[in-house]
Amino acid sequence: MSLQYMVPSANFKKYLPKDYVELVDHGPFGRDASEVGAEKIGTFKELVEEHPMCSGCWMAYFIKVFFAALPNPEDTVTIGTAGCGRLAISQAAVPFIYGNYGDQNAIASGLTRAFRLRFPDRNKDVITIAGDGGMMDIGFSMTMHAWIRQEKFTTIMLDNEVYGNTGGQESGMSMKGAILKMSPTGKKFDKMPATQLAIAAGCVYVVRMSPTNIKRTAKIIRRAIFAAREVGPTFLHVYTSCNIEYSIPTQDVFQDAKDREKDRFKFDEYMTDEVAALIEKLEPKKEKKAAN
Amino acid sequence: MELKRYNIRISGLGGQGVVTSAHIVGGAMDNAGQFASLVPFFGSEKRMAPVEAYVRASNQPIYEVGEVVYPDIIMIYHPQVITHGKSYTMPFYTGLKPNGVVIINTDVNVLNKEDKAVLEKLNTTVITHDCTKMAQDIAGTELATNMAMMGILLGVTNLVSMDDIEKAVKERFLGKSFVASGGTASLDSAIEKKFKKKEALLAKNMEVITAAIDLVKSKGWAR
Amino acid sequence: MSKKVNVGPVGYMPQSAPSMGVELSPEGKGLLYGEIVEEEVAMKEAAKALLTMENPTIFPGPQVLWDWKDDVADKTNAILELASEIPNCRIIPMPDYRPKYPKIDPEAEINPNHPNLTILHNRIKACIFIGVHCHYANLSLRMIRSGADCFTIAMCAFMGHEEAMASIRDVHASDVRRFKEILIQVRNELGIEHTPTMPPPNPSLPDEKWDDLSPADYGEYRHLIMSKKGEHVTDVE
Amino acid sequence: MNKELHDIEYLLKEAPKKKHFITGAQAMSEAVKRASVDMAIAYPITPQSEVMHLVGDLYAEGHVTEYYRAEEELGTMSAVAGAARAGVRMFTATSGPGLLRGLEAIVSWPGHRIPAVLGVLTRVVNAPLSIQPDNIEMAYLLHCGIVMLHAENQQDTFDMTLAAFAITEKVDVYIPVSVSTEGFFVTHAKGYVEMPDEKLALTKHDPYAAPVPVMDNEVPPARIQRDAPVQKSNFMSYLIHSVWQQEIWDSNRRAMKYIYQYLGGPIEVVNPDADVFVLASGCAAAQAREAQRYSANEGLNVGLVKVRAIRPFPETEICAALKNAKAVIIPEHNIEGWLSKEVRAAIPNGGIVVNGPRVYGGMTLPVELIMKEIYDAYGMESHVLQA
Repeated sequence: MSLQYMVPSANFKKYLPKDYVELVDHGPFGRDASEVGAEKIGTFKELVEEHPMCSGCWMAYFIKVFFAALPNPEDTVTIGTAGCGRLAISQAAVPFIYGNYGDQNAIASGLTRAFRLRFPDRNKDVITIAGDGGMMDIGFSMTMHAWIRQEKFTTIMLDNEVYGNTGGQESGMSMKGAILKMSPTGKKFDKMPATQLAIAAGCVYVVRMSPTNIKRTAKIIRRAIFAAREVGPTFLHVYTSCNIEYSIPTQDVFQDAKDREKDRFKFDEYMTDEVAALIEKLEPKKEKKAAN
Repeated sequence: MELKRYNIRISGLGGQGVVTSAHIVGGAMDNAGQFASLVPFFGSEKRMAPVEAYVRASNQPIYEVGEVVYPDIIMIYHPQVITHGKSYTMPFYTGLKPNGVVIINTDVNVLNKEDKAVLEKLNTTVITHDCTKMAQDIAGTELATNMAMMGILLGVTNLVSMDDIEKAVKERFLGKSFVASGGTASLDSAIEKKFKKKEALLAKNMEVITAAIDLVKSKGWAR
Repeated sequence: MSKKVNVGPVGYMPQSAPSMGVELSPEGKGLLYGEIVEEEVAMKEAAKALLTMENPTIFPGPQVLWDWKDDVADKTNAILELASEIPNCRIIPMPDYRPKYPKIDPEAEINPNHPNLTILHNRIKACIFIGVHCHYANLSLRMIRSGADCFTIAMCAFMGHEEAMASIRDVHASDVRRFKEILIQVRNELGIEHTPTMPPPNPSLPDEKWDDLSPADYGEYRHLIMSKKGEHVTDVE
Repeated sequence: MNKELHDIEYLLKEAPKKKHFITGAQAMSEAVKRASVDMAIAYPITPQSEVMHLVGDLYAEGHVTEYYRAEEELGTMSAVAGAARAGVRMFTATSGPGLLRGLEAIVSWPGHRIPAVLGVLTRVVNAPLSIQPDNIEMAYLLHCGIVMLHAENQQDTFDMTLAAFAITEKVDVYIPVSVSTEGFFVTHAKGYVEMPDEKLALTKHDPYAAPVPVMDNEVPPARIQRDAPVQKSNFMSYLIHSVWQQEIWDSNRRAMKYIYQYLGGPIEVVNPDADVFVLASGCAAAQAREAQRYSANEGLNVGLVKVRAIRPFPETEICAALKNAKAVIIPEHNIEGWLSKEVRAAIPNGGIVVNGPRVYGGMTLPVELIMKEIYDAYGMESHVLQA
């Protein structure tokens, strides 16, 4: 009963900062998505609140939605790597592993197998959530091989098309022609086809999206997690712009995300038949939490 | 107890059973309650390619590991090791210690003037005998050459009894786990096919070994 | 007696106690100033520090703050009993180990990434670490010795801590109670009058009213948490 | 698999044992077989070391619960770190270039408080590529905080590997332990190993007896980041990374008492009253042992110091052992002489250290080379060894 590790000991409840008490009393732990789902953000104690990311950051927004969408936050471990995302992810009330550069999917492979070994009858959700550099450049072989090995966890790539945290260098996911640090005359080759690679490597559920629609975004995240529990590796390729390196005025960040949704981040959902059947089973009506 | 130690280097060609005979020497020492350590050669194992194996035999536990760089005894299973330089160690007597023994499978003179001078200076006992012929004569196959060579070695060192040797030969051919290279393992099975029955193989091998030991006795080569 | 490990501040770059030759005490023994002593000796000196130094504080860690194991209830009872016997005692928890943005409230918690924020802000001169995982306890104890003049006491469920001025190992609820008894005895010897009093609750901000909270409460940031289809908010920052 | 579980002291000391004639690689995997290992992750470095495919066989037989072949060593070592954080007992082994490829992950294990056992079967790492034995790779591990044991022979390999599992999980240690031995000379050669029956095994890993919270969502706090990205800020002290590093080396130091308890101490001294010593670790210690015996036969007062633990480095013990030495000969299987440097820096009279003999690039270390240094130390004329 892992929720227990979230419950303050009776004697010390009054000595804990309110913050921690509220996480259980008003937070999403042990509660149903209908009460504390992503669409209800603002009405319950969130897993991540204050964070050191830039003002108006679309990635920070997505990370808030991501944590609100978790079906089982008390049994979830997130794994990230160097990059902007971890600044907010590390502030969440969910265990977070910050390993070495780009090693998130290798760590997750070990972690997932160890969980399945230790807790064969329980769902422990492992989610890697890292940037385009960590997933597709430095961590590429570990990302791909975890998929090829059919490791059952969810991979989320926060694609801002640039190395944001290190100051705006070209990444494999930058657009061809983009003028960035380390591509002073424009990037010479195309953006890597991440979702195609994922499908080729055997991911059973792959979505490319710009997360403009909270409800849909939350649903996709949950589908990816459920499919990883039962079927195989899942991958979400999410547009999370860098308003600093791409000089997007804060007020235009949302519009930019919508524009991307019309071109290179057009919503695209791929699933195997097995996943389709699973989703059919889990979502008989509108967005209903799976029985654990 | 006085320390007795023979560090032996065996040079031969792939297919001559160099590694197999090293294993049997080791096994015989073990059976005699003595000590031996083997270092299998780690490299290409092809027919007629150079092969080297190293055996240390002693009446006390052996600590050192690795190739035998400074041998007391050098065994040359094929004259081409010397005449054609088919050896990992060139010249063949490299590292030989003073008062050592060199056993060469040949009945012709394969040593040149310089070789002889070096060996003389080291006070080396050089034993030459055509073991291939001996193998053919007794076992009917040159594949038993290694048994003849080993017989000479065991006769010269005189560290084990016939029973110990026979047991070791049995273990090698009838099983009990050992690590063999792919090459030697397939060679063993080739010999087995030739003899059809393992028992026959064993008997013939033992005959060759006995003959070789008798030869050592008759020639007074024993140390 | 020699003091290998003494109250700080020892300065910019502390030398670790183990590197100064301090070793963990064997079972049944304690550590006092880095020397292996009878547990009672260490407990007495620790009690004296808690009774005579300013702002004695107990820092309970995650292992006693949450109800994850059967023995937590008894242990927390014992800790509160102990706290009630220390005049002017406070309880400031160490609820987690991550570096916490933007900054901790030093009156509400202590964080291993910068423990001296809490020690110095509250002028704590004697403290107990209990229920903190050993790795983080060691980091905190050493940083406190580096930058503050605080007598540190480790009550450890495992092998104790070289870095603390007083270290008790294999601590169960019964050991906390034994320490309490020794503390009362020392208090009486020192002639300090005291009626058991519970430390004040956590002074962190009052509860938010979750029942009537709505996105409107988020003001100009509301679009970031609640976007509606077709909505495009321009009047921000 | 149903096994009779015992603590490490029983397994190493009291349990009835049988003698086996096995290779060093087999010795390591036989230790894994008796260590109740939950999971092992492999990457092929065969033929240099067949340890990880032997461990694969253990998995097939049920001695190890989970096992897979990873993409390469960085993936292997990272996954080991992931699994260990989830609270399982981990093992992997590698060699030379594999070790260096995984090094980024390996050197972060101590800081991440990863209790795992790493077999290091040494081989050449310098270009050009070679599969020959050479232990220069151990020099790359010296400064990362990992506990380093160095096995002389097959028996050491077995004992140290088994003990490593106990040491790495001690609450006051909880950093990885590496067991190194020379590739080929030990891994491929057979030696006698006394082992308890394979029905006996080490008590299971208790992930909650740990100095850090295991990341399994069963233990508070929820907001864990065992491996905080630390930088100076108003919410992190300047000191945090420094004291963290200190904690790793303190943990390394604390391993020493267990090395005494389980392995008889970090060094072994033969003939402590000698005036000339041969000091060595790994299979060079076997050659040194032989040289000591030859010397004794020749009436020379030569001693042996075998170093079992490279980290924590037994500085005090070595100083004491060499207190009255006139010369210390340090044979090594690498060109740099990392052990010589360590010893020279540790003892007050570093000048008595004889540099070498050293062999590298796969060459054998003949006892005769050590003997030559011994004769030199006594000012004796040595037999000229022919080339």
